[in-house]
Amino acid sequence: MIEAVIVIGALGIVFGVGLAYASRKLEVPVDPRVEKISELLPGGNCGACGFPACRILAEAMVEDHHLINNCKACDEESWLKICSILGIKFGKKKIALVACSYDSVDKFEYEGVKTCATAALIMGGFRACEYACLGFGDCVHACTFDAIERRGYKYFVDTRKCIGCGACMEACPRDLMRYIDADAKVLVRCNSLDKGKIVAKICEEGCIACKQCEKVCEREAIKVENNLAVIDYDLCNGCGLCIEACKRGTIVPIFPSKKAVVSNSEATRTEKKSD
Amino acid sequence: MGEELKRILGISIPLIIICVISGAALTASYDLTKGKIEMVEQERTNESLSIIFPGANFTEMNGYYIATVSGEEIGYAFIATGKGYGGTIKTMVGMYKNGTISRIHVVSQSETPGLGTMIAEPDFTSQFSGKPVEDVRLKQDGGVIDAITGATISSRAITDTVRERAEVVMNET
Amino acid sequence: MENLLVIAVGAIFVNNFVLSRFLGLCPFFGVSRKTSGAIGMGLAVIFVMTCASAITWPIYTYLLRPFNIEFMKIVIFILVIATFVQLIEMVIRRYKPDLYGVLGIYLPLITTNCAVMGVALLNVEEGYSFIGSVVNGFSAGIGFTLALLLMSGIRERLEFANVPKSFQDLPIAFVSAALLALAFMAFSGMRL
Amino acid sequence: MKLDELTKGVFKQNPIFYLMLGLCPVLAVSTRVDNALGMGLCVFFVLVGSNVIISLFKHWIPSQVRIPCFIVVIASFVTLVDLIMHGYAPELHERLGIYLPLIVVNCIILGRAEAFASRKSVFHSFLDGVGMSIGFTLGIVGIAICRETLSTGKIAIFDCTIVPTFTQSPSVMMTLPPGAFLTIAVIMAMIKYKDIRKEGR
Repeated sequence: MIEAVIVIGALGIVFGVGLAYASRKLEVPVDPRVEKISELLPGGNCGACGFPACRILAEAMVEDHHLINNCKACDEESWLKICSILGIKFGKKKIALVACSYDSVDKFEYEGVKTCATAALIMGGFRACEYACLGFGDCVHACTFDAIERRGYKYFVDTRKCIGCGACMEACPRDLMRYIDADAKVLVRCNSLDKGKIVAKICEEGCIACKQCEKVCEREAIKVENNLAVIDYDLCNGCGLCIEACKRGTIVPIFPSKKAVVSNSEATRTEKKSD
Repeated sequence: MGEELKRILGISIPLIIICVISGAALTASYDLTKGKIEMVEQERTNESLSIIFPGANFTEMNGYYIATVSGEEIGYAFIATGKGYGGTIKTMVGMYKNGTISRIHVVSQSETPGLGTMIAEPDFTSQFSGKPVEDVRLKQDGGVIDAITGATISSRAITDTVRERAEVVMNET
Repeated sequence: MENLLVIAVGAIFVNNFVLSRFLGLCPFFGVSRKTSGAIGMGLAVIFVMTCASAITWPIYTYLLRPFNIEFMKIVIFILVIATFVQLIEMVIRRYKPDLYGVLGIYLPLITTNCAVMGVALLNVEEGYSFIGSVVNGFSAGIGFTLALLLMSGIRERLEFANVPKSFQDLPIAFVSAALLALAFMAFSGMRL
Repeated sequence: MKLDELTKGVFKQNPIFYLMLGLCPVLAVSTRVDNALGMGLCVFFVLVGSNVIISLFKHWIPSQVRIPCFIVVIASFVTLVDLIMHGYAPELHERLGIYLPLIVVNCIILGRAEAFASRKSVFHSFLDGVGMSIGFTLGIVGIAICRETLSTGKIAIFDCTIVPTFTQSPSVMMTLPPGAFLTIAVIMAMIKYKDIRKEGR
């Protein structure tokens, strides 16, 4: 019964030497970070991240940092190590918020493909206001944390779940997503640069640049630049005077993100780390 | 060159050692279980042989068995294998010297459960007993065996494989 | 010398490796999100399955059977397949980087693919000749790719269907695989 | 910490329903509960054994030949199980058929070996192996119970008739491939539904 040992031993030698020799001769320069990241990833090639194998996710991650959250099976501390390898610094926690009240009337009936990206291409979108949200939820699909949800016509970002990876900002053809500090209190929910007269006609809650908010704000945190009120979040202390001053309800309070974060583990990672 | 060689050895030695260990371990365990596996195989064939010719003892010929009861040759037993609906069907067939089928017993099959598997039931296999080999055909193919409704493919498969194998054994003896 | 056509049609339609034999499901569901991915994976699988059958058959008949150590076939087959795939991946990455982009990235996935090892073992079990097993490997790969392309086509359209939240992504993929398997069952009645 | 290493394999990271690994044998063998149990036991033995051995030798195996070494270890365990089963449980061996040797390429085992055993300590890998295989066995037996009751109305191993109507008019489809895909789809959907409800949306 020694033949078995001889046969498998011989095969072992042939393959061992072959692979060793090949690993030198067929060497291909690879970004060392990719090597380290694919070590940290679970390596199960389960495909849940949308990539066929972990190595390919690692290579993609090096270029596009939004993908750090794609791996569902990756545990906490290797996730943190990957972020440090990619040099992602976690300063103040950022979140994204939808800056449109969706109240604009429609220009025409739109029956095309139900995605914002396509709707935006057809004659500047079916909404009267060309800056308005198209409401097909591309941002919802893009968000790997299900942090954006739709209530009625309006889209809301759940500040507890959003970790500010910015995937939704790319998905929105109107770039309505405002990338602001997590502890911001006030939001101007409009994105339109049209003159006040036009906005007043087509949308109930749009900003008509009446400058009331600017007058009432003691810290000059809010200014109207080309027909749209813009908040400088470093100055704003969230006193809320502008909210009452704005008669059209464009400026809205942001619900404070409660400390106890819901079960979504990805969000807890950032919460703990950035404090 | 020496350094390169060292590197290649460093990489391939562990693989070789693991291969050799696994080879040795498996040969050892194969020797242990070899006897048991043969015994199991033998048991299975004997058990199906005894169903065909109860109480006979068998001498192995190439590909079929000769059944002798108290010294006198009464018939042959052999395995017919063929492709059925779901996979291969193995049937143990007993045949008297004058060419009539004594009994058949389905050894293994993976037909559709509930439908194809009915070919192993006695009320189907008993049709074969006492039939001359030439008549072993489905009724619709001009024979005497009536197929199981809804499982014509399985029934035709088992009937044809039994007849073909029986004819082969017949002109061999 | 069995009829090659019988083997080929058998492996592609009658007992398709994925849909009726349940081999190779892990990559099947992992990669079938996009058709482009499916094509790359399909080509890689066809290539590896054909070579695997071509290599494992001689090893079995000239190495394992004479020494009657058939019980070692599991270890030796998988060792051969794993090393072969790793070598091929290195070669393609080194000499054909653009082909690597399409085909190469799926190669490490194939080592853990039940279909490749399945085809090698089935060649031995069915006792095919050398050409028979190569044809079986090749048509099994074609069958795998056929199922993969069908699946990825369906799943791409499922993205736009409004599937209930709990059925999204994978459960609905399994349901469509069930329907595909039902369709492929029609072939199994064929009398070859 | 030790305990959740064990339990994570059963619920949170159940190999079949969460990580979606090792589906080939699950769908093929879960037509009957005793087959499923047999397969679960084999996977248990192979997974635990290979996890322990691999984590023992993890620093010793160079990375260029990592996969071949792991695979030879796993294959030897599988051959061991194959031989033992052929000798001592022949008819279960017959029914498992080709899916027994295919445990080697089962995505769970190599997945766990590479992702876990080659990094963590021996005891962790042992626990993880046990947890994962229990999760796998629970999953496969669960599916087998559904499929067997639907297709034959009774569970052969405990031979208790659960749904008498199915014995007369069995839904044959459940034992065939489409049934397997459907069962796993429905179970996965239920789990996802539970998750969505739990997240309070």
